[in-house]
Amino acid sequence: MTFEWIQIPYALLTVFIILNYGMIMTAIMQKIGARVGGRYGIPVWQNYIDLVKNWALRTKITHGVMFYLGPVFRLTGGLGLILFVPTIYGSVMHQNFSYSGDLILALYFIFFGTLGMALGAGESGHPHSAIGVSRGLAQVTAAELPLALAVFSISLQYQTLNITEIVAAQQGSIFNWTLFTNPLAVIAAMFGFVGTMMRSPFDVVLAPQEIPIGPPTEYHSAYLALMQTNRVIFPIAKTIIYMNLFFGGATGWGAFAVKVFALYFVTVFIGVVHPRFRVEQSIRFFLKWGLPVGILAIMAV
Amino acid sequence: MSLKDLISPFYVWQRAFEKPYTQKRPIEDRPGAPRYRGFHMNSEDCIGCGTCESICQNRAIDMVPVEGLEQRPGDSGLRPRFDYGRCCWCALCVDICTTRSLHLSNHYAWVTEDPDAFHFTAGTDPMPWNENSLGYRRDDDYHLLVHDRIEMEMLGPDESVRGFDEVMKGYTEEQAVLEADRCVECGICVATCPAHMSVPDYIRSVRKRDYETGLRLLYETNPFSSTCGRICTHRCETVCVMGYQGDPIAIRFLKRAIVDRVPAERYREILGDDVSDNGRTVGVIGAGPGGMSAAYYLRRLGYGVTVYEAQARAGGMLRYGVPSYRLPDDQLDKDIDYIRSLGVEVRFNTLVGRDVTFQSLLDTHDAVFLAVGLNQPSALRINGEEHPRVLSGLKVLDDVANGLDPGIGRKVAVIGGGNVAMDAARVSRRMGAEVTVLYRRRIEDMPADPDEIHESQAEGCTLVAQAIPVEIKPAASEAQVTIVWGEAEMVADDKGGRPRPVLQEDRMHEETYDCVIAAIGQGGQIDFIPSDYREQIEFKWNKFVPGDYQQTGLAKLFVGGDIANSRADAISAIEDGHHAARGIHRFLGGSADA
Amino acid sequence: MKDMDKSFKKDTETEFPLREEMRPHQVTAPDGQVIDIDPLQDYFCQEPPKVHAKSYFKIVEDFYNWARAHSLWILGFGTGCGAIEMRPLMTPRFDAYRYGIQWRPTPRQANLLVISGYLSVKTLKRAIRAYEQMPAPKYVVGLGSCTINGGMYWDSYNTINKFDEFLPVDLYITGCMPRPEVLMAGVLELKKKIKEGRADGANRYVENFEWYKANQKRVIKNWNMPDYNW
Amino acid sequence: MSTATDLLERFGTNYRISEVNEQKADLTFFKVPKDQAVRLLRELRDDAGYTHLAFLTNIDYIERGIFTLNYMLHNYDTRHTLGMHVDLDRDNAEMESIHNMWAQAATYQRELREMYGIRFPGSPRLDDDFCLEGWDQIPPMRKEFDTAAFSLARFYSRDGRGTEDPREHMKQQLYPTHTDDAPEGGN
Amino acid sequence: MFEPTPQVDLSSGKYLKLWQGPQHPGITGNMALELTTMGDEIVDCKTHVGYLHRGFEKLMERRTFIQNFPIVCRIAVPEPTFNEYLYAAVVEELTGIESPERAEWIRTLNLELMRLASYLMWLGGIGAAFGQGTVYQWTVTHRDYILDLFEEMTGARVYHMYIVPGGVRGRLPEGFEERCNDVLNRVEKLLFDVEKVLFNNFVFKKRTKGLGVIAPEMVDQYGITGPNQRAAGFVRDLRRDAPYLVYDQLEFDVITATESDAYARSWVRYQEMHQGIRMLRQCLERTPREGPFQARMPNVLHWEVPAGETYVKAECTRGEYGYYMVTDGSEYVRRVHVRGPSYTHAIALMEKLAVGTNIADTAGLMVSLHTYPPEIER
Repeated sequence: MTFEWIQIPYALLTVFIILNYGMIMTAIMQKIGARVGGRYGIPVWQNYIDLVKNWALRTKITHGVMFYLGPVFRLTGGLGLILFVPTIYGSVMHQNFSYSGDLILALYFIFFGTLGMALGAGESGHPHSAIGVSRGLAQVTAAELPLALAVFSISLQYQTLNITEIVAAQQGSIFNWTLFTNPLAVIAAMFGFVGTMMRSPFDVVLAPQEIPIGPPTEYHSAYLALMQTNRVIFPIAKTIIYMNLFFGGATGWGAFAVKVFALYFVTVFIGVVHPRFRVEQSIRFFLKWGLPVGILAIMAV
Repeated sequence: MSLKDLISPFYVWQRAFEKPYTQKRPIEDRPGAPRYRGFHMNSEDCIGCGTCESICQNRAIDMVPVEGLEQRPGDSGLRPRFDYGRCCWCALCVDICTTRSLHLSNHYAWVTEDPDAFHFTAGTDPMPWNENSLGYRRDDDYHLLVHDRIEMEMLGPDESVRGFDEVMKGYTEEQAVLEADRCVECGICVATCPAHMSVPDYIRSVRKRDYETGLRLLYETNPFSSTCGRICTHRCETVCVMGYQGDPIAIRFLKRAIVDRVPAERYREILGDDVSDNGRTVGVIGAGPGGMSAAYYLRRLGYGVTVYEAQARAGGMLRYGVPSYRLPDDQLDKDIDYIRSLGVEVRFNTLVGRDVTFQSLLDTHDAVFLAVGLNQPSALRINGEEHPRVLSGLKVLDDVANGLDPGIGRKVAVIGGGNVAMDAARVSRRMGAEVTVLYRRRIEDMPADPDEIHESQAEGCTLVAQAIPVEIKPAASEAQVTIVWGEAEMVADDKGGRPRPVLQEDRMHEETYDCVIAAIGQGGQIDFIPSDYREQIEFKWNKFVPGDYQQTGLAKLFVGGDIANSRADAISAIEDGHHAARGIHRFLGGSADA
Repeated sequence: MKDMDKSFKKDTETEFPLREEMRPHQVTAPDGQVIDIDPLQDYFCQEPPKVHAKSYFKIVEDFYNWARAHSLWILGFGTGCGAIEMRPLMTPRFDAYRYGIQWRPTPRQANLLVISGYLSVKTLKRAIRAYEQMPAPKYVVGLGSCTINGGMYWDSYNTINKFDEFLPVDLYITGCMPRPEVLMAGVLELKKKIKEGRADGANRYVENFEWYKANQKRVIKNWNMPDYNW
Repeated sequence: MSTATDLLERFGTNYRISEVNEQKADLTFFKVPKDQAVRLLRELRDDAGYTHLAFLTNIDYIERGIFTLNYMLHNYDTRHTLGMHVDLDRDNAEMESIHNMWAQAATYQRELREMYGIRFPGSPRLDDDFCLEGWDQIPPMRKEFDTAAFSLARFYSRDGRGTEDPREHMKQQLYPTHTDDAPEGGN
Repeated sequence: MFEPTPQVDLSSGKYLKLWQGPQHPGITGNMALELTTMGDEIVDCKTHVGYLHRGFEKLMERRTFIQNFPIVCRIAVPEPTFNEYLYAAVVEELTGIESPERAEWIRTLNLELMRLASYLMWLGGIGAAFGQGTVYQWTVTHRDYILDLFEEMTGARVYHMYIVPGGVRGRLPEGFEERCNDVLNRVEKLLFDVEKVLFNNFVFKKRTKGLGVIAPEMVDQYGITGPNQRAAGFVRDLRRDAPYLVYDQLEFDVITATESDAYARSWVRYQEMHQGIRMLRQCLERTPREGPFQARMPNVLHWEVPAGETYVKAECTRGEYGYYMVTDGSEYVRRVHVRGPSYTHAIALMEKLAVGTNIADTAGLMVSLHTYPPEIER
């Protein structure tokens, strides 16, 4: 696949669509969660308003360069993930910068944002941030382990590291999806998915009760707006990867919307039900349940 | 970790399909409950007693004057203003409100930018919730005050009618404390009391069983405390805030409770009346309550006081007009003797105009206080009233007081509705007569003390209201007299005054009695004042119209008592005396602050 | 109170120094490196606050104000009893989320400080810090009578009476306790005020900074922090 | 024959117990001298079953110049409560600490130190701020401390208030010349 | 037993000083925990209270006896009624006033409703403290339904000021029983849901089992009362041991557990809510509809209570709540001491239990002890 300049506006368009989709979808998810609690929840456009509000705040206090760069890194992680992952299979416009080794890059980007965040939050000097970061890194690492194993498993299965090719291999019938061809890997990957989406029971990093409020404690106004933007892009980008790898990708925006929604909903479905684990409990959980499944998945292939 | 623990939590999703608990319109959907304690409302019944202010532990209530209030008796003209920067909506003010005028609405929202805006006078300031009909009201069965008066032991009507023993036994100490405890100490009564006695303060001293302080407080404004503790017309009780929901405090009897517990010989020591002569003298005409009161306060200021009394004993109307079952002589003597013990000289049997001239008084004294009272019975102004069996009420009482037989017979009609009429009726009952009282207006219009009316009825007097005497005719026997009277209808007065009785010509009655006692009022006798002086003095309806400090146009002459006021009761006379004493002192160059 | 017994009087001059961990000190890292730490420099911003100008274009400012009004993030700091009626507000019965109101646990992300009732002196100190850490434009709502004139604690030795002496207040809600509905009404009122661009408490605070600080120091006797600390 | 009398008789030989007040069937107050108090507390706890310290507080009798500490002990088996009073000198109040017997006593002692100025040597964190912070007055719970005056002086009250006494107001309105301070005055 | 805290050298870099509160979502009311941590483990915990100190005991000394009645309820914000009852009871005992039977029943009804509401709030709190926000949403709403009942009965949602010395302030409103029963049914249904969601949740169990174990011998040493004590296996409940009001006429079980950890404490409270509903139903059935609800009172404006002293206690949701009052025969009280169970639970006990736990568990631990800071500092 060769690079063409037209891909840049195309990719930006993809980002734009995903951003808006994410804004509205996360709001709807919140409304669903609220419904379980017995209330109506936020308006669907609330995320936009919050974003504007945060951009419009007049005070911006910085605690140093890294503090400033933290959200930027974080957003870069989210954007990078999208940019290097084909969003719609078979569409030239939304192919983004997918290339032969993009799976590895994607895995890297998943982690990149978190690391950037860690630096920024560390710079903010608030002990809650530091604690949140250490929790976050530990937990994400543990949660990514099953995912890494699952990815290893399917790259063995499909003999490629290119996401587009993996998606291509799943086309045709629903039973070509990795979900059915390699269910163990999917289960292992879902451990990682649920574990990194920052929802109960694995959201102790951001928990307001256990320690307020984790890494973003000191972030506000525009910094926070950047992070908010990332908060809607990054999970979707991640969901796209899962969709591509395990659920047959999407051939159009309709399928994309449905699949992302459904996948995202899995975390909500689990999230509203459970209290949250402590960090070491969730790590133990991943090591005890996620890791063996991942290893089994590799062995199965 | 069992499978059940894994699956059972997902049960929460069941609630996702239920209707949310949310209220669509959060502000309008839930008005305060009918009993909600919201913002304050105050009705027109409020009299500004300030009890709400005194119970408020947050000092959230100020009593402030309100413009444009109609001046009513027993209304302080103040209204509670609430500071919602202080209020905690405990509604104790509502619970304690003596008139039940204060309520809470169920309105509860008040949001402003200005922190100084949270003041308002309930009931008069236009607030959005003034028309609210719901909200907290005190439950009928819930009281923070004691509404029932402590009953005093008294002679039953059967017993009392048999003699001249004092009817009211007076409170025991425990009863007095309990009764005093009911007082909310608002002070509304002080303005209504003609003498402006510091009622709440002496009631508190009863509650604290501190009778010495009580006596000092009484004597500040009233040297006839023992007397007033029995027979005062207690206007204070008519405005007492406790009367709005129950019985007013027995202010009169609490006064008596103090004096009954202080022996006369300790008065001087307690009151600390240390008299030193200042060299000037004042003449007082009449040893009634007005005269003696003036004498007391003048004497305290150091004036030499000489009282000229026509009768053989002091006390005036108290002595000769009030029967001893209401005011035993020894109690009156207790008061008068104390005043005399300070050095007030009383010249008995000295009638001004006969034994001594008015002019000589003016010459010998630096000032003269005149309180001769009303001792001339008013005429009935009907035909035949000169019949010998038509007696005057005053005469009857006078005779009884002096131990003479008034000769009333067995069947008596009393005409009038004032205290004299009631006294005459009850005295007649005690002398064994069957008594009918005829009164022009309704019973509730009677000027007599309600207690008196009630007691006279209890003692067996028949009260006939709306009965206008028309004529008096000689009866068959000379020892009897016939009275013709007609029933009256009350007709509303066009000019807004009180309803007038109008004689119904077709409903006339005729009855024969052993005597008719006329007690419809008295007039004064001031012929002794030379006419050139009289021209300088303002009169109205044969009574003095005194200026400030009871002074008349004749600068040296101060007047007071029944002859100078329209209220015609002892306590007013006492106040006139006190007021005049201050006026005289001021006139003679002292300060009025005495 | 002049001849106060020295034995139990605490001397404000000597007994309220900076807390130990607030003073400059050295920390040895696990690898043996010695690091100088001046917490006041590190944790606080020493820069004095500034008045923040409005947008140049009115229409932009109006748009911003609209967004601010519809995205009020309340600091989860219940200072007094009023906090208990703020819970129903954020739960299904009243569901303030519908109005863009959210609960933020950190002052850095909050725009609205609801002083829910009385403020003890000790809490006042924290409330001031929390307020100063909030990014402008920020709003303060005084909930309950206690913030207006002391309420039922008007004679308490440990609660302040007039809250507007210490922080600029945009709105007062009377009541004790005010129902959640009133709080809601207050927030809606505040929204109106924000949309009209009149909620400029943050700037008022900066403009009268000396006055506010003087008042704060009059009451908070152990002032062991810098004046500027956001 | 109640538990309390029994008990106090038993300890009466070794301790100077006075002012026994049987308030109700399950509550008795008594007083011991300061030097015997902690010993008795220990004995009550270990031998008599009064294992629960409900609270420890102090009463200020300013007119008598004493503080009276009250240790409220409860026996779960007999369901009887004992209130033990100990008088302290108000001007130099010091008492032996019991933080080694009950853990929560240290908190009570801290509170008493702050609120009354009573010293309990050895009690942990005794001089740390408890409820107050930056307090520069006499301990506030002492009777001579006037909280209303202090509040007014330090926290101010909002302007715009002012009240009238109904009695005085009516006097001014209705009968001014009868008042002692009549408008025209004398002389 | 008091144990000196280990000396921690902060400058060694091994430890981190961490403040939780006073502004902290995991704590009811305001309180600060000064934690010294090593990694995620707490090595030292100091509590700081006083953020809500209003000096009630001082204020009460300068208010008359009736004026004290509205302020006492503010002492424990989430559960004001117990203050009202105890204040009324202590004044009644010293004055010899006896509140009528009808008032006693209404009081019991009031207290038990309050207990239920307070527990509901706590139930939401324990859910929220461990991240189960949904339960919090439900319970706070259902608590609100109970507050509606209070509003109807007393005229206010939170500070009822209803139990006045001498009785209660008003009769039950018309149709109160049906509405109350309706709410009770709803709450009961909710409780079963909560049991499924929270108590049968493996995450919740993992978090709470073994957290903050109170050894039985600590109970008396730390003055632990209430459910915290019962969860440690002690069958002690003042409603049964020293019955007040009409508790001797009500049927209920004293719930106990043995594990004495956060889960056991929660479970005991959860079961007590069911007992509360049971008692409430009995109250609704048996509260007299006729008769006086207030004893004859003196004029409260200058109410002098005879000299004396007494201590009255009641079992509130957190344990033994007590009022100790000394009077000297004047219109003002000489001394009031309010004994709140949180006093020992939140300070001495919390400082002890927090050591060795994970930072993430402090909020949960605190909630599992069920403490209300306003009643600590008063």
